[in-house]
Amino acid sequence: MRVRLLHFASFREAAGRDEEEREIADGTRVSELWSALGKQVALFRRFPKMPPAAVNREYAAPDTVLRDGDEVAFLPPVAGG
Amino acid sequence: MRVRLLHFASFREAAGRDEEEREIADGTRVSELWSALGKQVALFRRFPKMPPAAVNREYAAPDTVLRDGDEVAFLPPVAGG
Amino acid sequence: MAYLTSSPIDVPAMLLDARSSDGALCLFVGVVRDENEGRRTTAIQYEAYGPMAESEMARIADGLAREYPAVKIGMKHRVGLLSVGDASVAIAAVSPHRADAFAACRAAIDRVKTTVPIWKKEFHPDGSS
Amino acid sequence: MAYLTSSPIDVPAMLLDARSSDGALCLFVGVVRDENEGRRTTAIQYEAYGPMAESEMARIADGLAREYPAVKIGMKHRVGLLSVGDASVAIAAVSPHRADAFAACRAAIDRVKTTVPIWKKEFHPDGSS
Repeated sequence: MRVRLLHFASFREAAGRDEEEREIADGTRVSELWSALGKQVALFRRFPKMPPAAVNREYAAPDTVLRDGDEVAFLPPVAGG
Repeated sequence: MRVRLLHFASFREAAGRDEEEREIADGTRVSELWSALGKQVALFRRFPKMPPAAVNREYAAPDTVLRDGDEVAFLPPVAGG
Repeated sequence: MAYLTSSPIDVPAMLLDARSSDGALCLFVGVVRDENEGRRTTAIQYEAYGPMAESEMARIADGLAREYPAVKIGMKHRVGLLSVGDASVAIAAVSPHRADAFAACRAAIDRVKTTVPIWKKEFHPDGSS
Repeated sequence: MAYLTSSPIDVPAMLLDARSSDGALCLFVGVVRDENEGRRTTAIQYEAYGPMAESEMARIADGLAREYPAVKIGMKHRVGLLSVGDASVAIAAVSPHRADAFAACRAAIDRVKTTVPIWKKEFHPDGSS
């Protein structure tokens, strides 16, 4: 199955793109997707723990199981205002 | 000696005027002036204790000794804003 | 500075006072409302002991400047006959950071309402006050 | 309601939202300042995860409406490239009384800064960011 992965701010710069489609195994959890990304992008490995994640535009716990077509984003530290 | 006495809001309505000159004895204290006013104006007698007073446009303690030419006001409960 | 005014308070003008180092502005506006303690209000007459009210507001501003040295405060209080929806008081606090902008603005309005010699007289729909 | 805007925030317009029962308005404006953590700033680029930022701000508004039922809240956050002095965020809270206008306004900006997916990139006088 496939998910759509969005990158923002410093994560976008590290990933070198603002979005990508990714093929993942059935039952993949959010935290597992983060670990897989860390194998590709050095910046992501440097995080001592997984940053906040959003699935379909809502905050999602690390153990959330992903579904086909989900929109997923890992969020760099928020600094609005 | 003489002081100038100003009345505001409900105290003005009770006193029936917004200011008056008063002859007082040397050494009169603010609290004594308040007691003297109570003999003339019924509303003032109903206050269980002296309201805040101002002498020359600053808050003044009840035992403040008045001087000739002072501007004195007893202030009804403040309710700005 | 004149803190009292008998003209409408120009509230948007109070937003323009920020310095380039200010990241936070907190504005409080007190507005005449249509009800108080269960009675309808149509208007409020604000009466001040003018010269003392000016000096009390200056004293409040001086005290806040000492307590919140990073904050710049602007204050205006209107006097006269106001209708429902009119601004009676406006306080703007600008600061590099928001915590003391909020704190100074809140302290300012609390003190203004407690110590500045200004009185309200409310008018009701039946003409009483 | 659209909470995000790429145009300048019309802050005075946010003052006009009071109901006749409101006696208090508390407005917070976040402004781009010329310095952060000791470095000069010339501009800030604000980037949002737009649809999620909209829904997070709606969620914050809903939460505040439950916690402060008397308060009516308006919020705007700007995105794009802002200069020093530009308003990046504005929050207006109107209420019959001032205590909950202040509290809801403060809670709103604290939550916006914590949970809404918006990021800043600062630009410095030497062109770095």
